[in-house]
Amino acid sequence: MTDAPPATPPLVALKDIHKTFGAVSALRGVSIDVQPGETFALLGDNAAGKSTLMKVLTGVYQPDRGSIELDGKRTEFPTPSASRDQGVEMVYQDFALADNLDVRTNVFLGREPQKNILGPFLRIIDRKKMEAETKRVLERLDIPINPRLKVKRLSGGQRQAVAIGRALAFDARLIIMDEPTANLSVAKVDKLIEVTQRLKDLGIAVIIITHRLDEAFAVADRFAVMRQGQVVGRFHVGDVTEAQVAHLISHGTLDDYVDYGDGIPAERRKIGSTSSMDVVDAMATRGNTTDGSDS
Amino acid sequence: MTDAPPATPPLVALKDIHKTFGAVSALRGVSIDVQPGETFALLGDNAAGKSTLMKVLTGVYQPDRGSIELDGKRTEFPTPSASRDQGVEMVYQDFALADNLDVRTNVFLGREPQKNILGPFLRIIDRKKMEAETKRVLERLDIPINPRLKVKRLSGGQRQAVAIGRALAFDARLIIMDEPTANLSVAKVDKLIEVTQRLKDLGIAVIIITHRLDEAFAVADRFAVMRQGQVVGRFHVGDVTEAQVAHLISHGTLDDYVDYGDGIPAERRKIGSTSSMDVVDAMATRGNTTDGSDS
Amino acid sequence: AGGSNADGSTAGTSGAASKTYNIGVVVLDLQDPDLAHMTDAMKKTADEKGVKLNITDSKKDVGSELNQVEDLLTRQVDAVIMQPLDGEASQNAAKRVIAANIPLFILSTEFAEGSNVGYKSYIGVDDTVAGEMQAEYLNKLLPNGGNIVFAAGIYGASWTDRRKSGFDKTINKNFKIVAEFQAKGSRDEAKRNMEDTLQRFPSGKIDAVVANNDEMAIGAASAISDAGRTAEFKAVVGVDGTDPALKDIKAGTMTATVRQDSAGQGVKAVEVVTDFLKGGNVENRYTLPFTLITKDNLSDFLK
Amino acid sequence: MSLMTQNIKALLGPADLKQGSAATKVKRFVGDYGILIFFALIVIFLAVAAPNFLTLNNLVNVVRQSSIIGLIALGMTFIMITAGIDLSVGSVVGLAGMTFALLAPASGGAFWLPLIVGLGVGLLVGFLSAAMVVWGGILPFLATLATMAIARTAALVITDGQVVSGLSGPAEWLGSGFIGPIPVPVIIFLLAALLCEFVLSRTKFGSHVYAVGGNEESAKKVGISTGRVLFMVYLIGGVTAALGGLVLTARLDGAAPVAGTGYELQVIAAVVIGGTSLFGGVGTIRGTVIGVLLLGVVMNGMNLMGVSSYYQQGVQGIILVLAVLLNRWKSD
Amino acid sequence: MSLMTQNIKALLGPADLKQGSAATKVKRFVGDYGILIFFALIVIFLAVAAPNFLTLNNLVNVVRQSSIIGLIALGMTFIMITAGIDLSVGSVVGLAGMTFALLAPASGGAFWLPLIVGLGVGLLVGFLSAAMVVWGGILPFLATLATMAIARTAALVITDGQVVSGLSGPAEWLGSGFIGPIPVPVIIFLLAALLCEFVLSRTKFGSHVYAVGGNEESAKKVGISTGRVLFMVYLIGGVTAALGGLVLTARLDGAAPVAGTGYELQVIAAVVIGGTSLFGGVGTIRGTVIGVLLLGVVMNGMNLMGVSSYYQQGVQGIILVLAVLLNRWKSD
Ligand SMILES: Nc1ncnc2c1ncn2[C@@H]1O[C@H](COP(=O)(O)OP(=O)(O)OP(=O)(O)O)[C@@H](O)[C@H]1O
Ligand SMILES: Nc1ncnc2c1ncn2[C@@H]1O[C@H](COP(=O)(O)OP(=O)(O)OP(=O)(O)O)[C@@H](O)[C@H]1O
Ligand SMILES: [Mg+2]
Ligand SMILES: [Mg+2]
Repeated sequence: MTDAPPATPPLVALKDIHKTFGAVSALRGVSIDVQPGETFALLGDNAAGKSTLMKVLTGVYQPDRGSIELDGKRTEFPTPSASRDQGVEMVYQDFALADNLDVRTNVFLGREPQKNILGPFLRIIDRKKMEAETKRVLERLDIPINPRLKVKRLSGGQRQAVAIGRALAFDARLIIMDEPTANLSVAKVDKLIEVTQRLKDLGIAVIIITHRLDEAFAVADRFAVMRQGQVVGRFHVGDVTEAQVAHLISHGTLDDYVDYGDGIPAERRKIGSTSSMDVVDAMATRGNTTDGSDS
Repeated sequence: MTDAPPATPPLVALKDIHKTFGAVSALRGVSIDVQPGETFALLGDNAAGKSTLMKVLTGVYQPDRGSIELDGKRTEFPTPSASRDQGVEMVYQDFALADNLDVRTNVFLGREPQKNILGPFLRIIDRKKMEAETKRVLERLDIPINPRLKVKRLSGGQRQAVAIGRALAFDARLIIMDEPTANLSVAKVDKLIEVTQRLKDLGIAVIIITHRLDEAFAVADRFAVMRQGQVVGRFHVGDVTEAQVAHLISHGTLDDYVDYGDGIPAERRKIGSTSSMDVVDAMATRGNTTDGSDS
Repeated sequence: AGGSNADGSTAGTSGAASKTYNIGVVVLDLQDPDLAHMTDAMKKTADEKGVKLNITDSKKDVGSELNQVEDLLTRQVDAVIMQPLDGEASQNAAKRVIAANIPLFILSTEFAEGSNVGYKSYIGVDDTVAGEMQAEYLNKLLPNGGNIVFAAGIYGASWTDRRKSGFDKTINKNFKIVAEFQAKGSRDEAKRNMEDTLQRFPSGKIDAVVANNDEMAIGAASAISDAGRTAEFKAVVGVDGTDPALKDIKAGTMTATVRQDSAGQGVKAVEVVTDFLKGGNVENRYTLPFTLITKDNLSDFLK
Repeated sequence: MSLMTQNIKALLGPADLKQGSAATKVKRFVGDYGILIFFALIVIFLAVAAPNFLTLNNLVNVVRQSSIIGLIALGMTFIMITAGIDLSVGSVVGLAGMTFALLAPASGGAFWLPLIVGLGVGLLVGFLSAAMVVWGGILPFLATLATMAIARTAALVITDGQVVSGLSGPAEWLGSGFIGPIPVPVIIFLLAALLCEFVLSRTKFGSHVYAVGGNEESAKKVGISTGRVLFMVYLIGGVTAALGGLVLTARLDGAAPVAGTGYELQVIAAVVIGGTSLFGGVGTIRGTVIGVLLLGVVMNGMNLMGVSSYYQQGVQGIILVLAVLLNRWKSD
Repeated sequence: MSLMTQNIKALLGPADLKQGSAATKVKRFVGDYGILIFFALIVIFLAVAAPNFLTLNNLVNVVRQSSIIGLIALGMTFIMITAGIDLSVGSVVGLAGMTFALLAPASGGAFWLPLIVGLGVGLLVGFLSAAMVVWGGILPFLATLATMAIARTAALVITDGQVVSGLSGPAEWLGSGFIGPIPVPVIIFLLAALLCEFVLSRTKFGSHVYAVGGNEESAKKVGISTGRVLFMVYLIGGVTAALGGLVLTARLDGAAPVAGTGYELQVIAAVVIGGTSLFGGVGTIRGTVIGVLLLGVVMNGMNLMGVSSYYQQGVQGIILVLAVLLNRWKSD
């Protein structure tokens, strides 16, 4: 559970981050670091604080306490633009798309390529280039979409692809993907895994948040497991099994983990037992206590 | 690829549904039927038309052509309320939550339980009951959330849980779930699979849309595969392998399917090949042609 | 009025009978009851005279006034009767008419002193006089002066400015304006402001209300009588002489108003313009008198 | 009775998670009660600075003056929570008041008839707006801009621009009467406010109003008949505006066809100060009541202090900003 | 030059997928060009029904009349696309025009100075609004309601409610002059419209305006400085309103402190008719120009046909509804 201190400073390090929303403590002293070119998986149960932590890193939220270091130097990201300027791209869980705009405009939002007209002082948006680049990025993700379609017209997977395409379209040092495969079909997931592996070859660091452990194990060098706003485990990918990680995600500790040797997590064993069936039973017996008619 | 005609009329049958949005033909003659109490998986690539088909069934969209039958009788769902009144509940891919309202209100939206005050003519919303029921449903899904929290404050998985909870909180004959596990963590997915199995025992039919074939194979009795607005295959769950289905989803036909005998779909074999790596290569060599600076 | 009718009929026989004259009219606010009254009278006279009126409304906006004038010019009317919104700001619109070589007549509101707009004649009253008459009425009624609440119309609008300045010039030094509010000519706003003002000044601290028009006087009077303080006020005086105001004078909640014969002005204007178009001579000025109405002469005006 | 206590509890603040640090608590308190605190501060200031402000007489006076804008604001709150707007309220005041004034003297003592017809006029205009919004799919801003124009035209044409004066006694009572020490307009306003608060916060329909404003598409998907909800809110808006018009007419003992001109802006301002969002989904009747009273108190205070009319608009603007700055905390 | 042709192409319709059935094509065509078609129908109707409508003189007249509302509407379009609104434009017209009129005679021939100061006043008010919206987090409706009150108060206080008259020759030229056969206000309006169209549809800033209006949070997340964008649009709104005020003053050869009262509603109506949404994210300058001309032509046509002013408002309301019904197709 301990890492050897790395020789070079980490690309990015979050130190003792705290963040509270009203009565909810979303982050309670979280530290992680990502090495240059590394693929890092951030795992954890729902509401563990994963998205919140990443939004601290991209300047969407300001931490209540704790610091951010970039290349070993302390820095601050007061706005998303500050973070993006430092080469941090993020695929947000809610996609962060502008529904009223078309695909190409969304991909290049905030980074529109420009061309000169009447000399270098009058510059206009280069829509042709935006269109061509958008097409290219999406086709290579194997999800071709007409770049002129309004985003609100797209299917769930297509929207996700646009969000991913946006992060890939620029020269980043670190790409953060928050559940990027949630709405993608099998073949698309594989393609994204390929792309992620290739990013590593290019020396671009990746943080991926996912609930699919197979995906995490397929791409990550290291990972951290969060639970209730804290990190409960840090591993190199070879050091643990999927089953152990699954146990850790749900229970926050490996102390009570029982290894059946077949790699099936303890949770899955429970399927078919009656532990949590009562909700449905209740549905069957509730009858008409709930008034279902419209006003 | 053919089903034997069932003895009882199907619970619901969609016949030759067409739906066009502007220039996009989302559905081009789709027919499916679901038997009472059956769990039916709707599979298909991104943008295949799955969500659109289900929205036709819940009255969100009106089909351009084709018909809907309920218990063998032709019917129409001009509005979602008409469909919901017939016992059709749906978990929408975008959750269909009202961000400004709290969890309990969202769960009971449109079906608020009421209690009498000053006789039966003056009825007010029974918030206590809403709260208690909400708590119960969510706890049994193993995702406890404070019922008074505004939905906009929730994490991705919590939002999804609220959407699922809403569909489960009422007496339905058919529950449609559009990628309900997209944002759920491992243990929660298992719990939902359990719940789905239990629904079957209670005789409640389920249509589940998912990109996770293991989930589909774990719960479904039958499934259909869609591609580009058409059904390209209908199967009982024992008749095909996951690998074959994955191939069908991506290619629309099994004619060119090669069985390696190990159940790994042909797609996955390609991982590591260079087929679609150029997007990332392009990223590496693009240099500064794209202006990344802010205005 | 009978005389001019006879004039009209003789002109009608002099050969130009085939031509129906089109007269453009720009009124400053047709939603004002008093002006609505005036235009009704104008229409009736026009029917009698066999001329056609095109009445437009500048909606209390100088920009819109200019637009209306331009549109009238496009319609190639034979003459324009204009009730300027403002003695200064409306001059450009008036000059537009002159430049188009169309005879211009000014109704009810005069241009600022010293301006030279080449109109054919002015038909109307001098609003300054209305203010003066209000002041004279008070001077006579309360020689020892008293405290006045002043309900102003719309600051910057010429009817307000002129009535107010006439009053200020004439009122004697014993009087003091202890409160002034802008009620925009509306009964509603005047009542609200007066209610507050009554709270501010307990019994005995105010003696009179002077309003720039009757609607505001009525609103103030209504606030006073609601508060049961009618007896304290020796004078509540407005301008216009509208029917509701006369009723209030009868009821004793108002004491006086200065009647400007709006309908009479409108009728006169149509008569003058018709005369002119038919080749008659017109004077440069037709000033109609104001009349002070109090309980004493009320019966002459009540219908 | 228990309803009353519950409403009072609701007035004291929304039930929410009450844990958290002391600082959080203070912040949440100011957020929840910001506008109330601000209102209290203004009242305290005026009590000191404005002579006669804190007399029973004047306080009754302020509430009576506010009751007309207040009545209109009640319906506007419903409409704005659905992310709509109603620009026609001012002209409904004019038209309904006009109808009332025309019928009242004729009907002698039975002033119920003109009252019902007046309210019916409001319903009719509300129906027109609703039809355009729901069936025509026209944006509320434009639909009600159109009904505003149409209602005003109707009022002008009916009376040819003339003022209608002289109501009968009972009709006048509506504007100037008292029940005990409380003026009738105030009683009408308070009863209407209580009813609206009840409907909005306690009933199914109220809950649907918020849902439609929060996310109309989601509301539709869960089976709420959004069209019906929208229809209802514009009808409510029409009726409350008409009621405001009747009270105004009764108060002034007459109706001008232009009565109510520009009220829409005052009403919207009061509603927004009370915490209702122009983008829908958020707002309460109790907030609106405070917003209305706040504007009323400020106007009254300035008059009592003898602030020149020139400056009054400017002062009002500044107060507005301050009020809203406090409300802003809430949305965090 | 190539810019011009591109703009003309843009005016002819948005580039979009052009496949689909014939019926779809017709529907899309009406959707894209609905307001244009409607405008054309009205013009044809008036050409037949209204005497003198189709004279060169009158057409020039209509455009000149529309140019002031038009100028203000340009800036309002930017603001409304960001989901904002600016209620202060009317009082900016008054205040800027007043400043211009006060300085113009004194500066003799050099009318650049008063011009610049006048525009500066607009900038200042825009800055105030922007500061409240961006730094204060106040809703645009309320922030600009406040600046509206403040600017109007300033105009009244500066001149003590008096009208300022008598501009110098060159200043007057701004309102009444011609360049060739075209009135100066028209030229100013057209140039400003072209510039705004260019900025909104071709530049990075323009693209960000749409993004902020479509989804402010997303825009922030991709690193757009939404505060800067909002600041800019309110400054633009202030300048165009001030420009409108200068032209109005020059046209009238004088300025009243109450000039421009109520313009905000006309301007917003024109912008919305032109297809801009009150909820932001949608709108074009070319649409606004058509909306402005449509309103102008309707008013002019009714005057030429001698429609009674009582009915004009009503007719306008109905036209509005019809125009918007056509626009609605678009949003499907
Ligand atoms: N803006 C916010 N306001 C209030 N609470 C918030 C906010 N954002 C997150 N939270 C709370 O913080 C906690 C962590 O949320 P977060 O979105 O980081 O979870 P997560 O690990 O990404 O979960 P998931 O896998 O479900 O997306 C949750 O309890 C959530 O309700
Ligand atoms: N409202 C709409 N307007 C225009 N096009 C639409 C609309 N809804 C869906 N489409 C188009 O219809 C096609 C099918 O979309 P749909 O959402 O049904 O796909 P899906 O099978 O659910 O995909 P995913 O798995 O990515 O969610 C897509 O090409 C999409 O762009
Ligand atoms: Mg998350
Ligand atoms: Mg889908």
